[in-house]
Parts: sequence; structure tokens; C-alpha cells
Amino acid sequence: MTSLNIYPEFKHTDPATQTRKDFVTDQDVRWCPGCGDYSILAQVQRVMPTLGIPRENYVFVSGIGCSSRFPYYMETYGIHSIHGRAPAVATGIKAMRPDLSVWVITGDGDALSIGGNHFMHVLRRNVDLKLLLFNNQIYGLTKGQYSPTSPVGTKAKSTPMGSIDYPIDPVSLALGANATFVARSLDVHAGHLQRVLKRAADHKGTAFVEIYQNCNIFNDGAFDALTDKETKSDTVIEIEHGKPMRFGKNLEKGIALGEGMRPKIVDVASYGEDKLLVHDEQSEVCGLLVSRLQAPHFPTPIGVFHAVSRPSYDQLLVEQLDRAKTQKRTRVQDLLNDGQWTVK
Amino acid sequence: MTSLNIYPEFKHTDPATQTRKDFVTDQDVRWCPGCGDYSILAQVQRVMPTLGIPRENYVFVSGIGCSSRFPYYMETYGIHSIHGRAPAVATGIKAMRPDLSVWVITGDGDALSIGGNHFMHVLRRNVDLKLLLFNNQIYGLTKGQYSPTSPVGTKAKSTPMGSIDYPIDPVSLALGANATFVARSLDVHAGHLQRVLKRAADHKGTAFVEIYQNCNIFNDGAFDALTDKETKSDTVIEIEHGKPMRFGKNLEKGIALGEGMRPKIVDVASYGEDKLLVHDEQSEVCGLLVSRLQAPHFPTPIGVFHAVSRPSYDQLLVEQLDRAKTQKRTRVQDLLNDGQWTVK
Amino acid sequence: MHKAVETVSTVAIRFAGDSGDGMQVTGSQFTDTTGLAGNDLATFPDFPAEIRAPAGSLAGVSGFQIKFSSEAVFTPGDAPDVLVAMNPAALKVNLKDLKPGGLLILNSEAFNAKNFERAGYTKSPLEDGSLKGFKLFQADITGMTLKAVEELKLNNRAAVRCKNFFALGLVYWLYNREMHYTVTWIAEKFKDPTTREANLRALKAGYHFGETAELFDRNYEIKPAKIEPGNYRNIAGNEALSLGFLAAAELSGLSLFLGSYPITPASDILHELARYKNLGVRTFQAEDEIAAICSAIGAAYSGALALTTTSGPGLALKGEGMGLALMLELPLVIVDVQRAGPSTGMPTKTEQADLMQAMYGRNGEAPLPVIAAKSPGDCFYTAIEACRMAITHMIPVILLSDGFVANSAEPWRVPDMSKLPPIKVRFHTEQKDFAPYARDEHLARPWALPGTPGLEHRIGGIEKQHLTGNISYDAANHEFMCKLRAERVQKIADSLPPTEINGDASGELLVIGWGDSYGAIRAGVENVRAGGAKVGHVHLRWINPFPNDLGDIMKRYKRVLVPELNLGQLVKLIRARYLVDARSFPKIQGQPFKEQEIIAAIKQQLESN
Amino acid sequence: MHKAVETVSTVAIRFAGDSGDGMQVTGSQFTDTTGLAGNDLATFPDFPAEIRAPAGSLAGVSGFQIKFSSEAVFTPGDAPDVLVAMNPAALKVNLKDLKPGGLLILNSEAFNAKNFERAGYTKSPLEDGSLKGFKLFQADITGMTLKAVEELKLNNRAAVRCKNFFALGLVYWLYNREMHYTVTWIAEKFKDPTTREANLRALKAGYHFGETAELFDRNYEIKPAKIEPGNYRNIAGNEALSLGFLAAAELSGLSLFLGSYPITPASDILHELARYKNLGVRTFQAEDEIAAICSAIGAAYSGALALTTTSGPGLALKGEGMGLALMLELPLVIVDVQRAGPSTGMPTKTEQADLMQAMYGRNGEAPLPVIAAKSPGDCFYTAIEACRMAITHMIPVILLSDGFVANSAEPWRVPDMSKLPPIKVRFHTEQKDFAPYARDEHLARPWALPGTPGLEHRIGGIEKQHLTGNISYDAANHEFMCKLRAERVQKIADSLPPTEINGDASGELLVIGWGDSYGAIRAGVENVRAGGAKVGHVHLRWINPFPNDLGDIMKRYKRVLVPELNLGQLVKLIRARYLVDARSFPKIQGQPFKEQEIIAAIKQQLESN
Ligand SMILES: Cc1ncc(C[n+]2csc(CCOP(=O)(O)OP(=O)(O)O)c2C)c(N)n1
Ligand SMILES: Cc1ncc(C[n+]2csc(CCOP(=O)(O)OP(=O)(O)O)c2C)c(N)n1
Ligand code: SF4
Ligand code: SF4
Ligand SMILES: [Mg+2]
Ligand SMILES: [Mg+2]
Repeated sequence: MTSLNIYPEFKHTDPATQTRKDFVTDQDVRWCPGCGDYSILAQVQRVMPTLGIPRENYVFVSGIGCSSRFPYYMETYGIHSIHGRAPAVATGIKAMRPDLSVWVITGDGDALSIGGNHFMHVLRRNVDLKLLLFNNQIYGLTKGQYSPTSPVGTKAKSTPMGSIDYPIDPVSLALGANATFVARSLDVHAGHLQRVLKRAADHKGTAFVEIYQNCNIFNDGAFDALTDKETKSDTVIEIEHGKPMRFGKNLEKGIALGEGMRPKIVDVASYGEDKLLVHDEQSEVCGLLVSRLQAPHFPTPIGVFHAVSRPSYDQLLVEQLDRAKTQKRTRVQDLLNDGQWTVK
Repeated sequence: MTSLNIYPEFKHTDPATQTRKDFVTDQDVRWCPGCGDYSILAQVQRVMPTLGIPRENYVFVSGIGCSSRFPYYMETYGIHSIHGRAPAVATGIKAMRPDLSVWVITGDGDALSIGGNHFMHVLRRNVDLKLLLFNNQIYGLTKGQYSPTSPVGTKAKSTPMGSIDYPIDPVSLALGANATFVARSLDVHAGHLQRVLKRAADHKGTAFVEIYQNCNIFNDGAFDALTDKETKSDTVIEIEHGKPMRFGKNLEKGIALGEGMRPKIVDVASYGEDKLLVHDEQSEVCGLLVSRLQAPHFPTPIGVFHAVSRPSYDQLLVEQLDRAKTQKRTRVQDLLNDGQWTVK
Repeated sequence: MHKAVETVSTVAIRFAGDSGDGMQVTGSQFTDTTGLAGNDLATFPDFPAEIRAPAGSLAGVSGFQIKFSSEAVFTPGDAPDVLVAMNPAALKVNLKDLKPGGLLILNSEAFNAKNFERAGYTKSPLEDGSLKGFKLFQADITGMTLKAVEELKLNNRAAVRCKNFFALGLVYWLYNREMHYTVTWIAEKFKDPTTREANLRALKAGYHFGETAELFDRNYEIKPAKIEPGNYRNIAGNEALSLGFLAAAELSGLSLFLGSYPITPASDILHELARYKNLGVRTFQAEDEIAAICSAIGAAYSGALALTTTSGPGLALKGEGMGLALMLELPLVIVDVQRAGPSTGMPTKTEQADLMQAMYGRNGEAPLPVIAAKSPGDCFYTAIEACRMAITHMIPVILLSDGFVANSAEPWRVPDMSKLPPIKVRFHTEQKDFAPYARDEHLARPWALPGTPGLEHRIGGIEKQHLTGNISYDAANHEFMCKLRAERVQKIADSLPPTEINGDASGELLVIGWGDSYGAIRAGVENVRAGGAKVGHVHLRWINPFPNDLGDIMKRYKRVLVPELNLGQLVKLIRARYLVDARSFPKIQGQPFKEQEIIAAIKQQLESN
Repeated sequence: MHKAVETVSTVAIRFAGDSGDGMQVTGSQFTDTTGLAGNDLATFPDFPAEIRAPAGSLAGVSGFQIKFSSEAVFTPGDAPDVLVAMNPAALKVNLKDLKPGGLLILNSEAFNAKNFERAGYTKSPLEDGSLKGFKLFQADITGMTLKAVEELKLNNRAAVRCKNFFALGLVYWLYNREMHYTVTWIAEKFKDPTTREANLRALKAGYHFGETAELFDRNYEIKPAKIEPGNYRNIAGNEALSLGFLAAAELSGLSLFLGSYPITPASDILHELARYKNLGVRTFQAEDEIAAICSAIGAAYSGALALTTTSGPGLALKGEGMGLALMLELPLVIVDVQRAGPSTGMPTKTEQADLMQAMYGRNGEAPLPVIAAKSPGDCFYTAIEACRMAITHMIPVILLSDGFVANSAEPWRVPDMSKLPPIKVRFHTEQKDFAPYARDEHLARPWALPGTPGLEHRIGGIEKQHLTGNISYDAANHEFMCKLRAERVQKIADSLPPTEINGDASGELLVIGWGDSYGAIRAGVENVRAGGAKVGHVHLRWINPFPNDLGDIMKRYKRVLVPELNLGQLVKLIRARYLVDARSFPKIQGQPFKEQEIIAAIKQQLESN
């Protein structure tokens, strides 16, 4: 990186030989039995060895919260930083070391309450890192206060009469902040989650994945309607690029646009499949529109809302560094000498 | 507010007798000659007396920045707080005193850089206050660094090779954060600005107004294309609820929706006015879509993007306070006595 | 079998088990019941880190200690007389503290190979001789609990959960306590009738087991303490703080506003105050600590009795806001319930290491008053005093509590609100000669609420001209204002009563403490005085400003010792101010002082030359 | 007419005008030229608040003072010998400082009724006798400038703007300076040929006016100072800091990373370093101060020489991040260019009041090394030393500068990079027995970069077990680690050279200073020593830790005096640590110390028995 190049060079681990086990640490996992975090950890550990990246090149950075204990359980490099600030720490890492695969793990409180500003800025800067937000709609670690994603009326420790703050929808917010990759999945939906994680890993730029996660101690069942076998085909819609938006047990229902571009649910048979909304990941407006499909009026979309390519912050930075190399005066002595005179 | 009611009650000033002059302080205005802030100050001072609110019931709260000196020039109550935190200060005021008309004045750095988190949270909570963001796409007070709204490539003091951070669009961000009122106007567009300010004042909830403002010292001409008589009919589109979206010298151009809901510019005559996009303030998606009309491909929209009614934070708070009154044990002594036993 | 009853004066019991074993509930039930029985007492709940550790692991052990007596009690006790260990991990973590010859009650069912392994025992402690020297009682608490609730057909997990009430019942019998209070509590607490009944049955089964089984040949009686007649209750620190703020609101007629962001161990104040909307209390769970203090500033400006509550890392974030509040000269109380640091540190452990941060954690010359609570019950009065000074002097006050004071409990004489002096509030309404930075006798500026006709004015964080409050860059004005702000803090000392001295009013050693070390120092000093040493104890309530008489008091002793749960902070302030060779006795282990530690430190001072 | 040339040894000139009048440019041109002429010099730019005040108002006055001499210069001078006042406001603000009998040069055109009113003069100062006692020279600087550039057909506003170069030319003539340097500078600086030409003409017109007009009967010569041979340049503090960091990067072979959020008066470091992408420097303008330090932490973790720069209010926001950096034990330099506080305070004015914040503005026991720069040129070496210690000890270092040091300039011997000792960096790569919190001889842990095969490990802000770095809530471990972290800071003292004493090595009074008061104390001490007093001067570079020999040095003097631009901060640390009755000499006016103030304070100490 500098002319002296004091930075060591390595013979890297062969990623092809890596297995899930290589990503498991010797630390006891300290989440409550039944916590949704376990499943997410398992899926991440499954996806890691498939990405062709040597283990030592992964860095997991987190803030504070139950979810933020995640790095301790990943046999990679990791920083368990302070509450809300992981995106900033990760930005510093990536700015220095574009060669690393940097993953930010955060919770709904960590990312959207105290850390809301860094969240939004890392997205708009499009720093090349993966940002996994474990949304359990509660503060788990501090034992059950409502969070910025808790629905209005949530009775939690700090809101005995019910919360009165209208929640943030992380996907809409991310799109509003010009994120280049925005997706959503569910802790227990192992296959879907793995697919989304892979797509995120492949994205060059900030890949934001909201993962609904059950906190079975302080907010048990928050996503039951979305995971329950009975209800889920009506409450969840899997979106896919280029496909018309359909859901229901037999995909008999669809989403179409009504007046003022308000989305509406239609019966596919009578309305006609060709008039349904076709999901377009690359259209910002489509992503925004789909993000506004919210319970109880609409099924909850999961999948990739938006994915476009825009040069990442670190990439642009490296380009500037490269361009600057053509400048003369690369020794500090030259700068020191500026405007000097000699006393004899 | 409490049973003792030690709070003084007043015979309020008659708002009908107020004039613009009543809102002018004795402090020298310290902006650079030619700064866009002057015009905004003038429009605000013009609008205030028309709102039917006694002068003493106004509070102006600001952060730090050139724009944030604003309260000193308003003969109302005011706090010039710290960088980025005005929305939080204002939330405290409004939570205690729903009777006051609270106005937050902020800059693009103040609101979106250091204050981004409070900005987003005040919007989603829908605290009943007016938030005017003077966007000059630069840090004025600290003498010319690029801001979160500066376009990519901005050469400012801290970015001699051009900035590489993709900018935030405040309107999109506000919509992404579930704001209930979002509008945009221009410093020099006196009439338009006054109209927008009035609409904001009438809105119950957080009314967010982005005001493009020229900093003639550090970012002169940033909005020239939008204010220049020659170009402005092509570069600006005034949006109005229920009206088809047209612009151009003779309103010959229009906005329509293309594939993947991507907006496109059409020739009204050949395309047909009835197929144009009709602006719908109350549709969130329409607001979002219009916010994505951005230079250089599209004219810049000004006007009200989105306006819906949702109970404000302070209103819900007062409702809970009222509901709670029916509870017994309103004396602290009762609480102290809880679980007591007597030693004789 | 009729068993013997032995009368003892003081007992300390520690309940220990897995996080999920309900030891905190057991402890606080025992506490309340013991309070009702008229004993003096003190408690110390000691939880694991916030996240649940694996079942049966050392990291997951949760403990609750209570000392109760027919005499005055100052601390929860150094070494417990009785240890109830619900599993091997609890035994391993706590055994070292048990008094030689102490009673050791084990839940035998949990002492199996799997749990030994989880606790890192390579050999069973029951067999390796390590429990020799204690009175060991093994009882199959789990098994008997399951039996007791059998008929209710709970699932196994739910049934096992009742075992803490069995243990409680057993200890109730052992110390001759009434079950009445807990019976009522269970009835109110558990909404589900089956669960309610199960817990009741477990409780009673435990009691009867003690009574009938041949395990114990006697039980113990602890006579009520001789305490002043009056109404008493048990109270924990965070609860007392909350009640104190409610009281201050009532005494001042102001509406309470709390802007807060949750953080261990301060969150309970937010939870508690959130329950009193009926008293006009507004609690605002902010997006972060900065918004929390800023919202409180806005509320104070608008006429609220405004608070913000946090712990160390949160206080670090509030520094800039505190500077603003200081410049705006608004009344505000900033509560820091300290925990072990630095950085995230050990969130559930106690410490007194934020004192310097409270004194100096802001840019520029930014002095603020600092007050500290010394015990759970004292939190109530400390809250009121902080509010009184904040309002009277128009100044933000920092109130320091800590994890130990916050969570431990003691019996507490219930105050009579009608006897507490009201807090005078004067809102300024007079237009004539109004100046936002004019001064009264306390050097306080007028509190002029928005909405008041004719008093429109602007305030901010830039240096302000004396009286007018206008922006000023004048050199002499700045120096004047900086000194004035320092004097404003100093002014508080003028209204403080003479400093109370426990023990000898002059002599060989003065022990100066602050905050949660009160009980241990008090007890330690009494102990060495009983041995004939001339030792005094001053416990500082206000640390900024120091009481006016502190310098003189120190002169009356040969030496000064300052025990603190940090590496020596107050001691630095004392040395710098008074140039007295005060010695530090630091402890920084996430645990409160033990009486014996204080005694040893005092003796060392007395002996050294 | 042939005019006389008078030789003088020392002159202090103050240029003063409206913010828009270009006084800072005038001043720095005069500085560079004077440096080239071989004089020793010191400067003091004094700007108004950041926002432009109304034209002609007192608040809008911008000043630049330079003292230059054929002797050694330590300060920019207390009272200028010459005042150039471009308008009545400039006169009003600055006249009080002008030496009796001093030269007063006024731009007569601006002395009109409108400007008198703006400056708050009810009567013309030209007529009320207030200027009597000074050598008054009135020149229509504006008018003559307009004339000089007439042919270029600039608009009036642009033409008037050239008047500062006219004034500069005049003063160049008056002090016999070459115009060469400024001529080149103008040619490079102004891209527009007309503007370039206009400024050149104005400069020359001013010079020729001095030469030919009958206003002055003589001009002055200041012989070059006797300075050690070598290469010299002028340097301002922020510039020197930036160069120091670049040098440290080169000396260590590390890549520089700066995470910063703009704030007066620190922003220039960001601006300066942003220019060196060609040296591999990455500057990141973060969204706030918290992100700034956190990004620097991430960069340090990744192997950068990481910095964050700010001023007081920003440092307040970084407290929590500093605590994290401390726990992670990463090398990091945190720069605080102090300004007058508290809160927003007076952003463009200088102060030394963040010392306590730097020492203690974090939760828990969180000691960090603190180093301070004493002069513009010293900033360079201070930056290198801060980096060296940060890297060698794997520790975040706080570097204190201030508005005065940052913006003032002095001639500076250009260092030879090849003579500066390299900074040794050891990245850990060995897998065998790797432990993230193992210790070397400095108690530093290994720097193991992500990307290194086999060294995967996790670090964080929770208390960590000695050596392994695993999370630990163990009581004894916590105490051990807290003490270890304190010792880590203390370790730095062991590698410091013996403390340098200016003046007498023992005697009546030791003056201890830190930071920007160096020049004033140095000059003041020399002055009283010349009068026979035995006075020494120690200027602390490291404030945490104190140098090991400081205690002994103090013992060699009867008294200790500590002048500071605050209400007494270092003095508190000294008193607490050494129990020495060090006396504070505080000044808190947003202005640096004057030599005379120091002299008076020293004399007072010497006289008071
Ligand atoms: C500065 C600071 N403020 C507050 C806290 C306390 N705190 C820790 S985690 C947390 C919120 C956790 O919620 P979330 O991010 O949703 O994570 P979860 O535990 O639900 O996974 C809070 C408030 C802290 N550690 N630091
Ligand atoms: C905590 C803190 N950090 C940084 C600053 C310095 N600062 C003051 S205003 C400002 C940005 C101003 O930009 P903007 O909000 O766009 O306002 P403008 O001056 O352009 O109106 C900055 C960085 C500060 N005052 N406080
Ligand atoms: S508290 Fe909730 S989120 Fe935290 S570990 Fe337990 S179940 Fe998971
Ligand atoms: S610097 Fe720019 S924004 Fe600030 S007052 Fe001057 S013109 Fe206006
Ligand atoms: Mg959560
Ligand atoms: Mg701006």
C-alpha cells in the first residue's frame, strides 16, 4: 500500500477446502434456547464456504445487542464494537482494505435507533459490505423495550400503555437512502435466507438484508403469521425479478396497481396475469412500491426488492488513489521543502 | 398540567394585529450579502403573522450552521442548540407543550450529516412541528466542505479530487422514513415558498420542507439552472395535487410511467394529457416516484410531494395522559405506601 | 418430631442458581417477607451478563444475597452463613464466599455428571472432600417440586420452574418466616391459574419439607430489630430514584419529563416512570442518548421538571448535550447509574468509575454539580435534592448511582410527603426589564417559558453576554462568564447543612466515601471503633461542590483514607483541592466493598507508622 | 526625495480590517516575505466568528499580528508597534492594544459617517483627540487602489478588493521588504489574468506610494536574525501537524487514514491531508464525529496509521469511541484542536480548556496518553511522537493543539527526513501460540491484521480475559486489566528523555506550562531572569503520563506556577499527583497569553513572600 510495503503478504487458505465447521468458534453460543439468531448463524456458516473467499479474509463487525454477539461465533476476524456504530467501523476497514469481505451484523435497535445515521450513510455511500439486520422488533439484550420497528401499540417495558411511535420500515428507509441492494428474508426460512445471503455476497456495494428474527423471550411470535404453515401463503409474497407478483395457496392472488399508483390485491384469474405488477429489481420505484406492501392489508414481501450496480465507495477511492499516483512529489521531504529558504 | 397548576396563564397577544415587523429582532443579520438565507427569512417573517398564532407561542429551534443562526433573527422564542440535534430538542418542547408552534431550522449538513438520525426519527414519529431544511449542498459555516447533498464529483475543501459519496435526496429519505408531509421549494421563489410554508404550517404532524438555498460564497450557482429565467421552465416542474405533471415553456412536456414503472418524459400533444402521471399527494408511492425525478434526466419537482394525516406524536401522548387520568392513586404518597408495614 | 428453635441475631443467605432458576424472585420474596418480619436487612442481587449463558454454565450463575438481623444492618454481608446452590455451577462460583462452617443447601437432583461437566468440575465436589468444613444438606428440590405439582399436569419444563418456590419455602421454614406475603404475591402475579397453583404448592411443599424431614434438627429465629416506630417498606435504588423524582414533581408542582435511551442498569427508571402517566409523567424513549438529553433540554425550556437517565457509555454520549444545558442554564437532572467500564465493560456489574467523567466529560470549562446516592433508600432523597438544586439554581445536576445501589434493597421508612418542604418554582412573567441572563441571589437566571407574552428571547450554546444573553465574543465577558458559571456551582455549597460525621469527630483517621460504599464503610468504621480506634466517616453527598466545611473536618484527623470502587478518583479531587495526603483504597472488580476489606484497609492505615 | 533608513531590532505589526478585506492574506504574505528576509518571527491571526458579520461592524473585524526581529522571537507581541486599520471598526477594536507612540495607518476613504455609525462611533475618532499620542498616517488606500487598477476596467467591487495588496505594498516599503515573493504568489494564485494584474498593480502602487509620497520621512530596516544555518520555511500549526502525520506514515511505512468531521479550527488538517492521495492517504469525511473515530478504529484494525481530528465539541462526541479504541488496544491518534468553550463557545477563539476532557471524558477507568504541541513548528514533531507511541504501545493517543497554535505561524527549520528515526512496526503473523492480548515489553498486544491466515480472532468493548482476549466477567481479571491499562499509559514515561528546563535549573520559581503558552512563558521567564530572578520553565509535552523526573524537578524550586488558558486544569493534576502547592495562573478570554501577563504573574509569585 505504500512504497515501503511493510504489509505482509500471505499464502491464503484455499477456499475450496473450507467447510461449515471451519466457521464455528470454540465459544459457547449464549443466545436463549429457541432464539431465531441460531438459525441465522447456521445459514451464514453454511453460505460462507460457498463464496470462494479464504476464511481469513472475512471480517464480521457488529454493534451491541443480542444479535451483535454474532462475531464471537464466527471463526473469522471480528469486532464487537459499540452500540450502533458498526457501519462506521466497517467503512474504515473497507476503505483501507478492499480485499476483505466485510459483514456487518446488527439489530433493529442497533441499526435503526442509535445507529440510524450510520446505517443510512453507509447505504448511500455504497461501501462494499454486507449488512445483515436481525429485526426482532424489540430490544432483546436490554430485556424488552420496544424498538423503532415495533408496531404502534406495542406494550413493552417502557410503554405500558402501548407505544405511540410509528415504526420505521427498514426496507423503505434503505431505498429512500439510495441503497443499491435491498432484500428481506426470515430466520427460519433456511433455504430462502441462504439464497438471499448469496445474492448479497455477490453484490458489489452495500448489500442490505433485513432478516425477521424471533425473540422468543421478549417478543415471541412476532412473525408467527409469516412462518405459520397455515397462514404463510397468504401473508408472505416471494418477489422475484421479472415475475408477476402472485401469492396465496395456489398463487391465486396477485398485486396490481390501482389509482394514484396505490397497490391493490386482485384475483389473478379474473384480473388477468398480464395486468399484474411484474417485479423489477432494477427499478427503484418498483422496489419502493413493493416495500409499501405491508401487513395487515398486504402480504409481506420477501426476496430482493432492489439490486442495481453503482460504483462502490471503496472502488472509487482506490481509483482516486491510483489516479493520484501520477502526481509528482511522493516524498514527504518534497512537501517539507515547500517555500523554504536557506540561511547560511 | 399538574394538579397544583403552578404554570402561569396568559392573556395572549392578538394574532390579528401582528405584522411582519413584529417578527424582526434587533440583532444584526450576519449572513453574507447575497446569501439565500435572507430571502427565506423574509418569507418566513411574512408568513408568520398570517397563521393566527400569537407571537409568543412560536418557538424556533435550530442546530449549528449558517442557516441555524435563523432563530436569532426571529422575534419569537428560540433555541440555537447544537449541531444536528434540533429535532430532538424540538421533540422535548412539543411533548411538553402541544400548545406551541414549533419550527426547526436546519441545514443539509446539520439535518442529514450529523443529525440524520434525529431527522429520520422525528419524521417517523410525526411530532407536530415544521422542519425547514436549507439545502445549499455545502457546509457554509465551516467554510466549504461538501455535504451529504453535494453531487458526486464536488470539488470542495475536503475533496480536491471530487467527492465520491453518492448524495442523499432529502425528499426521498423523508418519504422512506414515513413522513406525513414532504415538500420542496426555492429560496428566491418567494411566492411559491410562502405557499408551501403555509401548507406546512397547516399540517398537523411533522411538516418537512426542503428549501434549495444559494450559498454565494462556497457554492454559488448550485441552483442557477432552477432559478434562471431562461432555463427554469425546462428544469423545474411544479407539482400539484390532482394535476397531470407538465412542464416546459408552454407546458408542452409531461411525465408518464414507462416500463418497470420508470418515469419518462413525453411530448404532451402526441402522448395525450390523459395518459400523463397525475400527482397524488396522498399516495405514498406517487410521492416516492416523483421524488425520483432528478436532474439531469428530469426536471426537478417543487411543491408538495406527499401530505397525509396521521395522529401526531404529541397528540397520541396527550391522549394517553388523558386516558391515564382515570387511574387511581394520583398522589405520590400512595405509591410510597406500597407494600408498607408498620413498626410500633 | 418437634424441632428446636435457636435464636440468632444476624444471618446472611445467598441464593444461587442458573439465570433461568428464578433466584432474583426468590431473593426479593425473602427480602419482602423479612422486612415485614421487622428485621433490618440489606441485599445484593448479582446477575450474569445480559445475555443468557448456556444452561448450567459458570457464566450463567445468578445470585442474590440478603443479610438480616435484629441489629442494624449496613451491608448485605461479606461471607454468607447459608448458601443455597441450585446446581454445580452455582456451587462452584459461590462456595469460596461461604463462611467456614456455614450451611450449604444443594439441589441434589442437579448434581449430576452433565452439570458437573458444564460447571467445569472434573470430579464431583460431593466426593472430592471440598465441601468438608460446611454443614451440607442435600435435598432433591427438583424431584420434590415435581411431586408437589404432579396433579396439575403441567409440562415438565413448567413444573421444574416452580422449584425456586420450593427452595424459598424451605428457607422460610428454616428462618421461621411467614409465608403469607409470598402467597399473596403469587396469587397476584401469576395470571394463569395452574401456574399460580403450582407455585403455591411448591412453596408450601418446601416449607413442610423443612418442618417434617429429618434433614434439619432445628430452625432459627431472628427477632425483629429495634427500629424506630413508623411505616416501613423494602425499596431498591432504581425504584427509590423513580419515586424521588415523582415526589419532586409533586413538591414543585412541575410536570415530569424523562428523555431516556435504555441501558443496563438504568433502564428500570424508565420502565418505572413510564407507569405514571396518570401523574402527568411523560417518558420519551429516544432514538439514542443524545436525543434523550436534548429532548430533556427542550422539555426543561418548556417548563418541565426534566430528566435524562443512563449509564456510563450513555453519559459519554451526552457530553455535548450537557455542555449545551449548562450554557442554556436550564434545570435538568442527568442520572448515571454507573456500571463497570471502560467501554462496554461489564454491564451488569457495579463500579464507581464515572466520577471523573461526570466532573469533566465536556469541552471547555464546564463545571456541573454532582450528587451521589449512598444507598437504595437514600436514592429517594438524593433525587429530590438534585431536583431542588436544579430548579433553585437553574442548573443541570448530575446524579450518580450505580448498579449495586440500583438493584439492592433495604427496609426503608416511608416518608410523609406532607412533611417534605415544597420546591419553590418561579416562572418569570414580568416584561419590564426582562433580561434572559439576569441573576437572582443564587446567580440563577429567570425561567421564562415560551408562550409568555413579551418575553420572547433566544438562547444558545455560543458564549453569551452577561445579562442580555446575546452572542458575545468579548474577551473580558468570556472570562467573567466562565468564572460566573464556576461560581454558580459553588453557590450550592452555601445551602448545604454541616457535614455529618459518623464515628469520631476527630482522631487518627477520617474515612471519606461516596456512593454505594456507605454501608461497608459505616460498618467497617463501627467495627474498628469498637476496637478502640478513633476513626471518623464522612460520606459525601455532593462531590461538586464539596461541602464548605470539608477542609476543616479533614484537619481534625491525622490521616484521610478514601475507599472507592475505581482506581482513585474522588481522592484526586480531594488532594488537588485541599493538598491533603489523602490515601486511596481502590477496588475495581465489579463488586461492592466488603466490610472486611474496609476494616483491613483502615487497620493498615492505623498501623502504618 | 531620498528618505532615511532606520535600523530597528524588533517590530510588531497588526493588520486589521473587515472580514472581507483580506487581512489574513495580507498577514501571511508579509509573514512569508519576512521569513525569507531572515528575521525570526511569530504571528497571530485572530478571526471573527465563522459567519460574516455585517460590513463595517465591530463583530466583523479580522486581525493579523506579526512580530519580527533580528533577535529571537517567542510570541507575536503583546502590543503592536504599528496598526494598519482599514476601517473605523478595525480602529475601534484594536486601538487599545497599540503601543503608545505607535504608528497608526488608516485607510482614510473608509473613515466616513456611515462607517463611524457601523462601528458605533458617535464622533469621528479623527477629531475627538483619541488618536493623539500615536503617529497617525492617513492614506486614501481605497482611492489609490482604484486609480492603480483603473485601466483594467474591473467592476468597482472587484477593484476595491485589491486594496489589501496596496496596504501590503505600503508596509513592504516601510519595512524594506522585497516584493518578489508576493509577486510570484499572486501570479500563481489568481487564475483570471485581469484580477492577477490588478492585484499586482495595487501591490506595486502601495510600495511606490510609500517611496514617493511625503507621508513617511523614513523607512525601517530589520536585520536578519542570527539563526543557525539551514533551510527554513514558515509554517502554521495545522500545516505542521499534517506534515507530521505524513512524515510518520513515511517513517513507519504505514498508510495514513484520517476519519474526520469538519469543525473549526481543526478542519484544515482534513483539507490538507485530503491533498495527498498520491502518498496513499485516505481521508474520509464522515457523517459525524462518532463515525469519524469509528472509521479510524476500523482502519487501525486493518493496518492503517489511523487518525481522527476534531475540536472540543467533537471530542465530547468521541468519548464512547475512545473507550472502545482503548479496549481494542489499537494505535490511533485523536487530535483535538481546542477552541473556546463550553458548548459551542467561541469557535474561532483559542483556549486550553479541553485538558480535563482529554484526561477523563470517558466512562470507567479509561486512561489514555495525552500529548500537547507547544508551537506551530512543534506540531510536526508532536504528530510524529504521538504516532510513534501509538504504534509502539498499541494505544490510542490524544494530541492537543489549539486555535492559536493551529493558525499562527513561525519560521521553522525544515527537517531532514532521512535523519528522523524510523518507526518500527511489527505485524504479527506467527500462528503458534498466538494470543490477541499477549504482551510485549511495552505491554503492547500483537497487531494481527485481518487477512492473516490462522490468526482469526474477535475483539470488542466488553472486559476481556488477560492474554486470550475472550469475554470475562471475572472480578480479579477485571481489576488486573484495569491496572494493566493504567500501566500501559505509564510505560510511555519510561522512554521519554529527561525533561528540558529553560532558565534556571533550581531557584525561586518553576513555571510549568503546556501547549500554546510556550512562547509567552519562555519570553516572560527570560525577561524576569534578566532582572536577576532565579526562575525555571518546564513545558510539558506529555501530560499523561507525566515525565518520571517531574516530581524531583519541582522540589528544586520554592514555588510552582502554572499558567493556563483555562480556569486551572493541569495545575489540578499536578497538585493531586505530587501534593505540591502549585499555583494556577488562569486566563480564559479566547486569547493567548501576553508576555507581560506572564511577567506580572511571575513577579507576583516572587514578591508574595
Ligand atoms: C451507548 C449505549 N446505549 C445503550 C446501550 C444498551 N443497549 C445495548 S443493546 C441495546 C438494544 C438492543 O436491541 P437490538 O439492536 O434490536 O438488538 P437485539 O438485542 O434485539 O438483537 C441497547 C439499548 C449500550 N450498550 N450502549
Ligand atoms: C459537534 C460539532 N461538529 C462539527 C461542528 C462544525 N460545524 C458547524 S456547522 C457545520 C456544517 C454546516 O453545514 P450546514 O448544516 O449545511 O449549514 P450551512 O452552514 O450550510 O447553512 C459543521 C460541520 C459543530 N459546530 N459541532
Ligand atoms: S433475548 Fe431474545 S433476541 Fe436475545 S438471545 Fe434471547 S431470544 Fe434471542
Ligand atoms: S457562507 Fe454561504 S450559506 Fe453561509 S452566510 Fe455566507 S452565503 Fe450564506
Ligand atoms: Mg432487536
Ligand atoms: Mg449547508
